[in-house]
Amino acid sequence: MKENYYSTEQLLMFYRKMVLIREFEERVKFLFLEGTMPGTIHQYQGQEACAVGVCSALKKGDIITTTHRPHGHCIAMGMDIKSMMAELFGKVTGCCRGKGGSMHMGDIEKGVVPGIAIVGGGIPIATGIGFGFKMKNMPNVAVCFMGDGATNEGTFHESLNMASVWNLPVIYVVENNLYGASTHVSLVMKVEKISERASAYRIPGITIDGNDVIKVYETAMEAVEKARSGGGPTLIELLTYRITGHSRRDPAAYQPPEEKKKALENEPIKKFTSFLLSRGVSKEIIESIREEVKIEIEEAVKYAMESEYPLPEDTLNDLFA
Amino acid sequence: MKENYYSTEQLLMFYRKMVLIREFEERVKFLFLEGTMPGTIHQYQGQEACAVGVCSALKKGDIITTTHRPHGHCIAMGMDIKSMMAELFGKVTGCCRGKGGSMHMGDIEKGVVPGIAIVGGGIPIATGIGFGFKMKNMPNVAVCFMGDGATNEGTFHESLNMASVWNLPVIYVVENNLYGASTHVSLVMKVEKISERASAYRIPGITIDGNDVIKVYETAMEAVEKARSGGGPTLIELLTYRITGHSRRDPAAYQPPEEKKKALENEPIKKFTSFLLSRGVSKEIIESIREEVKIEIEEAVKYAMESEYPLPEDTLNDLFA
Amino acid sequence: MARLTIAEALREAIREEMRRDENVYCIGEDIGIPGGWGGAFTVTLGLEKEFPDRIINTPISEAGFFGVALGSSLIGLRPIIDVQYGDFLFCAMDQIANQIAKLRYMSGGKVKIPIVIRAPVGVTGRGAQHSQMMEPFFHCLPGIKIVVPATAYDAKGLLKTAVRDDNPVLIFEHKLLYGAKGVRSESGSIDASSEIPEEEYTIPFGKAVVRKQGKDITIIATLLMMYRAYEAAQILEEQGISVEVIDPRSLVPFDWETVKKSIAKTGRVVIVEESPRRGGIGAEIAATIAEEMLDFLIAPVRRIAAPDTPAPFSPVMEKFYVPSTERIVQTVKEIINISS
Amino acid sequence: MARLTIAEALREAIREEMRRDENVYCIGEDIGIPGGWGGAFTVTLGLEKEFPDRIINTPISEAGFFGVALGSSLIGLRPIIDVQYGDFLFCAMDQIANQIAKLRYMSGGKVKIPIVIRAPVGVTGRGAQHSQMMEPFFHCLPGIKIVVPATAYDAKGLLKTAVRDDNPVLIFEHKLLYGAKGVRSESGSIDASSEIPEEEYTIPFGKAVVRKQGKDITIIATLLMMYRAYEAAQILEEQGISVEVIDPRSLVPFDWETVKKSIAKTGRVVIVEESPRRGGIGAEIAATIAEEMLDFLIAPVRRIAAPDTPAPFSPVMEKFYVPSTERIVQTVKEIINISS
Ligand SMILES: Cc1ncc(C[n+]2csc(CCOP(=O)(O)OP(=O)(O)O)c2C)c(N)n1
Ligand SMILES: Cc1ncc(C[n+]2csc(CCOP(=O)(O)OP(=O)(O)O)c2C)c(N)n1
Ligand SMILES: [Mg+2]
Ligand SMILES: [Mg+2]
Repeated sequence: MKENYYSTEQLLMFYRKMVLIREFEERVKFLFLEGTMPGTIHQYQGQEACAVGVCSALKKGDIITTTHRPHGHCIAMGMDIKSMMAELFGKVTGCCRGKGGSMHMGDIEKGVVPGIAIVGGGIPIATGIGFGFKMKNMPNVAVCFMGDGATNEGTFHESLNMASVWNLPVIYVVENNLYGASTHVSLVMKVEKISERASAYRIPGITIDGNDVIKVYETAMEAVEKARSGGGPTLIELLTYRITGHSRRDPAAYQPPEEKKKALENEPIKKFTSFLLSRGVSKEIIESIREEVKIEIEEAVKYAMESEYPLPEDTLNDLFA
Repeated sequence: MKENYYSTEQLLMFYRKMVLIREFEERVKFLFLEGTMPGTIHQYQGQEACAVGVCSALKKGDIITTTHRPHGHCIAMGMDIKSMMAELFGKVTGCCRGKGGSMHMGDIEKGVVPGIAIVGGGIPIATGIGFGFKMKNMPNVAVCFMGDGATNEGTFHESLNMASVWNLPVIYVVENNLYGASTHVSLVMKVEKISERASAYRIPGITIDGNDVIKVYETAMEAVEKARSGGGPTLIELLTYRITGHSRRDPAAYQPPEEKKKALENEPIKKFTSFLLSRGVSKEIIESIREEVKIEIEEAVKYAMESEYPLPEDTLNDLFA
Repeated sequence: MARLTIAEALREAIREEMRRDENVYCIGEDIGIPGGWGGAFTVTLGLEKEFPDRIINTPISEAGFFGVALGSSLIGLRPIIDVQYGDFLFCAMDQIANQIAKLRYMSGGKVKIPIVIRAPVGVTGRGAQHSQMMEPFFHCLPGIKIVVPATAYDAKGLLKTAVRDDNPVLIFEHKLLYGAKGVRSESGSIDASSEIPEEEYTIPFGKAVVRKQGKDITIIATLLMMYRAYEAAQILEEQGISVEVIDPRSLVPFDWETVKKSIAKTGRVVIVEESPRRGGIGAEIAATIAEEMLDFLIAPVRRIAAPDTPAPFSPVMEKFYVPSTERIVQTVKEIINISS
Repeated sequence: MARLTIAEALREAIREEMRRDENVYCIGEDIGIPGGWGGAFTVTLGLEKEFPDRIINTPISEAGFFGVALGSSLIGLRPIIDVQYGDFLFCAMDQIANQIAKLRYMSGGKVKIPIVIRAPVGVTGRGAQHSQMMEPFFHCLPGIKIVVPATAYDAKGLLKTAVRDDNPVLIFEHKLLYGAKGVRSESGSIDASSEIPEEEYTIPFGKAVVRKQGKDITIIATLLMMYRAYEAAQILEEQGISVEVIDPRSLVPFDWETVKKSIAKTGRVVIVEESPRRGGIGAEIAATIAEEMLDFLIAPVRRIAAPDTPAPFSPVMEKFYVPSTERIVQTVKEIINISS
């Protein structure tokens, strides 16, 4: 960790984003459980360092694809949480005008392709964005977020192979949270590190602690710079943990208590808070950020709740350009 | 090569099968080009050592899947060439009663699943056969033949991963003939050896000369025995060459003359003939086998030509059991 | 007799068939993980305890495990494939449409493909990729039977028949009809539970059920739409319009006899479907009626369907998207008006 | 004016569009390999010489390269995807049906998906996995337009329109109509070539062509079936039956106006299709006519289609499978007989 190179400002920016994701998700969970919010949700608690570390390494014009679990990535890319919250409520002010919902959240203006909720479905798409950048000679990169489970889909294989053959500016980020839905990763693959799979395409594969936001940022930065300068794709595996259910009201009873406990000790915000304190950042500042964030979220909730629903007939719009 | 362990009889059996495939294919090509035979064809000339070497390592009850290029595998598994020829002519005496044609040739009684002409489509199916053998505690193995091109399909990845996780008795045989249709393998993957891909699933991967029938046989034998005794899957890459067009009347103008020439020098039957001669087998014996084979093929052609066509209304049969 | 939900009835059917025939097994994602949910809608919940080796949890590899099921069926196993949402059938589409549905035919009838595919459908608050009615995509595919059970009784009997059938059978189950419980319960659900007899039973394919007798008009509807049609029929009854409601229960094979008998009586027909109108199941039904029953019709055939768009997320739009009881009531009245 | 085959006309359209707009590119297997064939049916033959960086030869990874095309379209590229046989669309079905067709809608209209997919169809001596008519599988899918050019003139004009459309467009091309030459020529081919004007032209979607005027009966048919219908019409003409032949040219959007005008005149309609009858395009056409034109019909709507099986290989069975000119003639006569 080149932690000494970071200004307090930058560190607090990481912190703020991670907390924004966490608090957003906790608020959404509450709204969902109390029945105020429709639909289904897949949440990001515990993985905040992944989204924030990676997305902080990107520039305007870079584009990410996300999954059924998109909220964290959207926030990390700087999407407006008002429009996100409104989307979750199915309001016309939502980032997809209420057509998408939780799983399809995105905003291409902010570099986020609407969430692809078919596991593995986004991998070729991100590859194609990188392909486009290269064909158009644009100085941008594409980042493809996926889970451990997604690496067993055929699209993973096809995509990484093409990115390799065509030397595309794409970073494949695998957030290995140990589970695909209820299934532990050890039940569905034999490699020790998912990054080993990169060698089948002769691209570099790296595995790091995905709960260490600075480590994630630096690793992403390196891969991004490499890709941006024509060095081709990288596969980055981030070791992390989902400290909430897979979806909706899932109690995640398949996660052993010991494992959960350890994960909670190691969760990224707690970890980063200790680090900030050790760097001399005051508790007050940290607290104040949390408070600010909560206010911002309440505003988003208010905005969402007060927003209009689409008209029923809006169903018929937006199919064709 | 443990060539000294082989009886002349066994060696001549290899030879006979390879020549049977070669002559069958040459005859089919002629019939097709002169317009006597309908449909389209993908032929096996040049790859005979692969089918013969691998299939000779199998026992009754073992099952293979084949591809759009199935004739060689069918013959190597001992299918009746009369029923094969009849199938090519669309006759009711064909192995699929005229419903399948060249690309879907097979005979489950002989351990050949009807050819799967969707590239990569057979890989999960072979995996499932191995899965079934294991679930039913049967002492059999499944062999999945595929081309180099097929290893870029997502099904390759999904299948090898499952075979690894469940430790299935499946041998994945990649016949690397340097081309997928007109596309050279170097244009579509960066690995040097396709067998490198096995490591992404933690299964053994081997690359050998696929034009050396004895080497192929021995390698297959080892993998088969391992699988049969619970040792799990193996990926075998056989280096070979297609010395005919990809399909139909393809002149294969994309194959550089130098490459073709070298391949012809190295083709498996020529190679094995020299070996037989060096082992003291007489030219006469070799010639006589070739003659026998030709007679057998002419009988098959006669049988096929004299066989009845299905009734038009037979179209409506065989959909449901 | 016990009252079971569809999820429970399916589970019982699977359990009974697995006990009866050791070649039957289940394969899919998250179907038998201790502490998990028994698949996305609890159908296989707990079965791994009785059949530890025959409830197979797979990697997220749909094309792969559909192919595995197919391969295993070639040597006599009888897989029941579980896909978490019907929408994911597209990920395995080559295996289903090019392999499973065709292999027997291509072989000249020499292989058998005894495979059951279970897939949840229904427009239920999840947006475009988790809502599709998948029937139209398979209805036009020769080589596969299609079953659509709307009650727990039918679900059990039809699934048992499917498992015993030597051919591929696709069962579409509706998310709002499962009656899945606890953390997997579904908002907006409808009670589709039935009294399930103690004794074993199966239900043949191709036999429709007349859910309600009537004489003025025939409504054909499956799954959730059957309930809406039934509700509409009751409302209409009070207004003096006598509606016959037919639930085909299987789409392939299809019980034309029951449908024709009904139309011969009523002379009017409405097909209600949850999928987009263009190319839906209703098209085939309407077309066949137009071909074979023109002389009986006293009013044009009508289809009530979703619009030709994907499913939107927002509840407001979703409500507009899925045909409602009111829409059915209104359409029936229109038809009666123009034709009496 | 030059007389071009469909393969040549498509090639010209692609060349012109690639010259006009540098965002247009082609992607597929074996489409631009020196010494190769320009795709399975020569459509892109030689284009790699003029556009070395924009004719992209892919690995055999259909799901993958369809997704690549989609991704690239999100940043303004306009891919033309080549799939060697329509049957392989199933390998990319998730990318097509769940992603390409839905992404714009899901985004609330915020992204554009200008993608063209070109896919050969037709029952042509290759057996079940290389013969399917794929239209029914996509006709029921909202979010994608479908074009079916039967002549070189239409192929060129419709492809150019497709490339300029900001939405996904699927073009089904018939193997027996390409007029591919040399080693890629196809036995049983029909001449579908046209005089192609020097000047540029495009053809709007949703505009049918009346291939032959008539007053007794309307036949609707596309691709190869259009030629058979036309031939049947000529035979019938000689026997005193006046047949109107309509070629819709695009299925989505569909030119109901032309069809309705014709039926209003003839009162009789036959739909001919090469795909299996159940759930085919004909079902939707027949159903819509039954709903909206019942009063005009003086005979039941009839569909002539392939049976509900995969395509068999043997020429004898294949001939039985695909609707023939004779079958059309005979069916029309039956209809005329029962209704005059
Ligand atoms: C093709 C497909 N199969 C199955 C699912 C159902 N599903 C949704 S999320 C999920 C688990 C994904 O695991 P992983 O990729 O590790 O991502 P995570 O949920 O852990 O973020 C599954 C099986 C799906 N959405 N798409
Ligand atoms: C899914 C799919 N894509 C494309 C094709 C067309 N096709 C038939 S054979 C072939 C090349 C296959 O290459 P390889 O796997 O190396 O086998 P080989 O032909 O060399 O035996 C292609 C592209 C197909 N049949 N299936
Ligand atoms: Mg995971
Ligand atoms: Mg090859």
